[in-house]
Amino acid sequence: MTNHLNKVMPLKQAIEQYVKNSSHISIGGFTLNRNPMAAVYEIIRQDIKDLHLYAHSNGTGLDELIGAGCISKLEIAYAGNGKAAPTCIRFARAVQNNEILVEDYSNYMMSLRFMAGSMGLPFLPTLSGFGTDILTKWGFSKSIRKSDPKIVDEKLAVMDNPFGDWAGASKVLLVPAINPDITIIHVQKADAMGTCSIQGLTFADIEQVKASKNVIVTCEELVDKEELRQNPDLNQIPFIHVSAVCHAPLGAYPSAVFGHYDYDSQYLRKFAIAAKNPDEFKKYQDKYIYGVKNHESFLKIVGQERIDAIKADPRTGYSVNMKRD
Amino acid sequence: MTNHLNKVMPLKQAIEQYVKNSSHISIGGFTLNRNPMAAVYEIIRQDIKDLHLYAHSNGTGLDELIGAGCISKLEIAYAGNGKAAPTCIRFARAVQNNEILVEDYSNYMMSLRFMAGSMGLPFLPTLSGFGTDILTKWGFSKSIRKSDPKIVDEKLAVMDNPFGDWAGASKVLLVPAINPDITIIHVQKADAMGTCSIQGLTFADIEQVKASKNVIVTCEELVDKEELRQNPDLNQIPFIHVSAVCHAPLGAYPSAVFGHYDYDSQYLRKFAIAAKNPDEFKKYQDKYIYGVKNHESFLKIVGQERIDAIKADPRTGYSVNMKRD
Amino acid sequence: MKNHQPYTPREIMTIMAAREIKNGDIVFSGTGISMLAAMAAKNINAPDSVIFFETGAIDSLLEELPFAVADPRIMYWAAANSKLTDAFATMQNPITGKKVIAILGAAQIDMYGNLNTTCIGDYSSPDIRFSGSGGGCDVASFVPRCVAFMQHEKRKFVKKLDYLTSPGQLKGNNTRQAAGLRPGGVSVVVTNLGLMRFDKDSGKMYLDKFYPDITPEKILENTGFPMDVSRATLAVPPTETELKILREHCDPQRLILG
Amino acid sequence: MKNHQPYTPREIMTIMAAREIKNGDIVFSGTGISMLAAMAAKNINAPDSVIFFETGAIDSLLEELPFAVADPRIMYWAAANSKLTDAFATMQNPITGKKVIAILGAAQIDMYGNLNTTCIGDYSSPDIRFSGSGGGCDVASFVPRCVAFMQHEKRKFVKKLDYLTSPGQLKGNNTRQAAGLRPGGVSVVVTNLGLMRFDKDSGKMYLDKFYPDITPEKILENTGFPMDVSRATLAVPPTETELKILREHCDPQRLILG
Repeated sequence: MTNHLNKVMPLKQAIEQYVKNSSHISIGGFTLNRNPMAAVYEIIRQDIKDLHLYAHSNGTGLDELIGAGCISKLEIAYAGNGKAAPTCIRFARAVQNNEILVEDYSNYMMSLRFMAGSMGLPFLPTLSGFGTDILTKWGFSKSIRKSDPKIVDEKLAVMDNPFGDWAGASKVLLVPAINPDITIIHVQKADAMGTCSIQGLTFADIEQVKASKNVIVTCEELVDKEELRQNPDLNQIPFIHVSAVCHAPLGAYPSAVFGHYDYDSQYLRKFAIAAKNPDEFKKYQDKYIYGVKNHESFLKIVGQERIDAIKADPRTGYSVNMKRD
Repeated sequence: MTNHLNKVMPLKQAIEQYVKNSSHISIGGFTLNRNPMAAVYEIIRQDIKDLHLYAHSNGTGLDELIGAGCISKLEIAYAGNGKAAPTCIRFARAVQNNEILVEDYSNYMMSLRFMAGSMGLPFLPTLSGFGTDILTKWGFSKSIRKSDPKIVDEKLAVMDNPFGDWAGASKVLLVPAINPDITIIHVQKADAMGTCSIQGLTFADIEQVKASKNVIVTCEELVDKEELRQNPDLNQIPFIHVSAVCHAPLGAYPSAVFGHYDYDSQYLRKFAIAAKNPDEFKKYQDKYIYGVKNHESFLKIVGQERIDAIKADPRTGYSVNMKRD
Repeated sequence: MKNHQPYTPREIMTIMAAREIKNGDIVFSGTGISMLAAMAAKNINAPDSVIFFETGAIDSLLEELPFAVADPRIMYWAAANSKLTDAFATMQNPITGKKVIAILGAAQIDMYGNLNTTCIGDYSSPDIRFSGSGGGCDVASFVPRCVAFMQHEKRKFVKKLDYLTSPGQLKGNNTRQAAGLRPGGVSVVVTNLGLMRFDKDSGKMYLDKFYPDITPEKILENTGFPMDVSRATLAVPPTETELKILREHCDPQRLILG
Repeated sequence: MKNHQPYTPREIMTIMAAREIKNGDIVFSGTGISMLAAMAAKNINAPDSVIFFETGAIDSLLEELPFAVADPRIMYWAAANSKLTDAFATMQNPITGKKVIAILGAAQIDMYGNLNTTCIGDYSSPDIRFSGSGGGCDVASFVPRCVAFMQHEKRKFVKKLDYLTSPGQLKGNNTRQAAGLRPGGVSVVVTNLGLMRFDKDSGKMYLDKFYPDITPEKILENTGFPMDVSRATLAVPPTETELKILREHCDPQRLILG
């Protein structure tokens, strides 16, 4: 492998290089699974502001970014995080206090918007959402849309089926493509060129990556090219889509990584409790985010006991009979 | 597993049950790879006629079906079959002699049309094909289209981008969905419920299956449910899409199955030579198709020597240093 | 609610929802009580029903109850692990979609079975912000049968939604089809008091069943809009067998039953 | 064509095409000579170019020459095995598509680089039917740079195509963009006689290079439309190194070189 195909760099450098104030960003994973938390905490430590976040259902990472004031605009389908937070707490507060602008879509619409971006298309059609307020109520005004060339002029569009009633559809709803400046995902295995192998559900990670102008991959295991080439069927992301590769063991903690570790329901509950109270939340951030210099030192504070508790059982891919509350 | 989830049946019965005269059909694979040949030969033996075939690039199966006069209408992107037949020979003759009606698309358009069908949509957009004769020259007249509710009224449609120049596109081309009556694919592994694991490239098989009202799966290995459940990431087709499962070892011969056997370039050349001459072609069909009662007896005539010659090397998935011409 | 019955409100709600699931159904499931209802149906009345998640897992073994639709517990021993776009396409595609029954929850429901899971108050500056649609709007758009789980309270059964997140019959009559939607949306509402369905012509909610100890009048008192109760009959209470399987097989630690 | 040079026509064509490929390019490859050109580039001038197939394999090891784009030889040791929709999306998506260079062949080409791979004669009842577009129309629609391999004959370089399968500059000037296409299409034509490119304003084909022993006049004699030869210069013939690598590393059995 020649040097310019080696994309390995420290996470701190990758965030500095690719995530800027006002960047349009998306992160991988879903609620309490495979959120790129090492990168999220590094973004918070680097105090990057005014981010425009595209999310389908990124619970854990979403609420930390909003809690730290990194997000000014949000396009989203779902802001919940399992039992600990049926509605993400910092998200709800920020919306209720008009601290962020939010525009709502459905999970399928957001997934299709990333897919449209990954296909180089301006939009994709769906039969979802006719007659709802998702179609009629916009979070970004016409003037905001006009002022920002990175925001599409129309939230959604409805058109008649040009093929008569082919497939039994009289109308289709068109969702506009998303092409983020930067997408960050966390995967089980990547090689130095950026080829990735995700184990378990891929959510919308593949579409988010292929739609994005730049991509940072953080991985549990940085493996030899040869290991990934032995089963190309398991590599959902070829290297041509990736800008930077960062080795980040436990890089999704406190969210789960199938086959490696479970979500830490204790940590998520601790976050949820703190998130409800400004003073408590500041203490939480000072201790776990600002008080550490990187993810490794964060994990030291979390402690080996929690890390052992969430260790995945090799048979099931999750922590069997783990105490969850 | 309860009885009504057990979909295993003999191939003869599956073809009788799901493939009728005038059915709209699609078959899996690509040129000389993973064509469901056991099923194709059975269709020919059952003398099923007037089929409407949707093909992207199904070389081997396509030319046998056309050669046997099973096809009356064809929607297709590419009719070639590697070195033996840069253009499929029976296909070219049938078109030149006006024995079949053909309508041309590109490979991406046909793949997107199956994908649209799999998504329950009337169409999908693309930026391909503006200004070409694919857009302007139709194989099926307006009157044929009107007379057959299973054929869409418009071959293709062009529309302006309703989101301005979002994604840099002024226009999009819309390709209409395909929902075949029956799709037949050949896979490496399937279980009795119909869950499938394809090894290597999937071509458009997954989209064809999900777009289809009924699906016959033929498989090299009929495996226990438990074997497939151990790695759900490798199962591209869950059982809910499948109507019938037929165990057909060497069921893609003379096309290739990655990890199991290579294409038989000698057989394909023999076919190509015979296909050029009506008498020779009749002799070929009488010997290899009509003269046998099923795929097993066909393989007996082909002979163990050829089957040994194409056996895949476990390291590479194909037959290393096989004599190809 | 005081209760002299040999089952809790959660138990009867779970059983009532489970009875809506038929053999061969593909059950679009969330977590919590909806997951429990899906598991109850599989163990009681619909052994060949298939549990399916918007995140892309289908027919997962579920040795442990998942706490979210992205819980790694749903990825183990599934028929296939795919992704969001595949999962929603499976529902949008009528060939598979027609077999899907979904179980949803909401903060508000109106007389046409439209749901609000987005906010209370003005959307641009809400008093209370909820999680949002997730897959709810998509499911209610595609799927022929949806069960809505609700606590039966006036503030939840409202004349007008603060935000219409997931489509039911919209404004009734043929307004759903006219808008471009397939037939479907919420077809039955299961609450702690009874079972509501929708008139096939007017699209209006009516009382189908009331639980033992509950009267139609009590249900009307807790409903924020007029509702036809003339077709209402007493619900068949959960049988001993149903309760036994629910308690012993589906949620022995009462993680969800409480 | 008689040939006093230390290389065959196929060898110089392969080398000329290989020189068009730059380091970091993603090479959309067919089989035969286009595959050989891609392998030559990787071994000679563009070690970090990536070979990619419409069937979904990317950066395959290619221990043996594949005979079709669905040959199992392309599935071994690839970076990823995917499918047609993914492969074409990679080209349609400008983020990755801008790095793609394609190598195509055709039965006919016109002065604007439009290609015919469908038929000779009337489409509805052709004299000769060819294989059709395959991915050709898609690639020519999306990809900024395409190499067309042609035998240089009057009947192949025609005033008017019998069927326009894959778009070049359509009718020249801005007609390609006006039709809705991205900039791109065939940018260079490599034949057994020379190298043709397209004027960036008029979109018309002009002679860029002629091979040793070949004159612009001979090329015009074999071209069915007027072509500007005023910019033509003598091609730098294949070097010994280029020929050595091509012959010894890329096709030692001369499966394609003949």
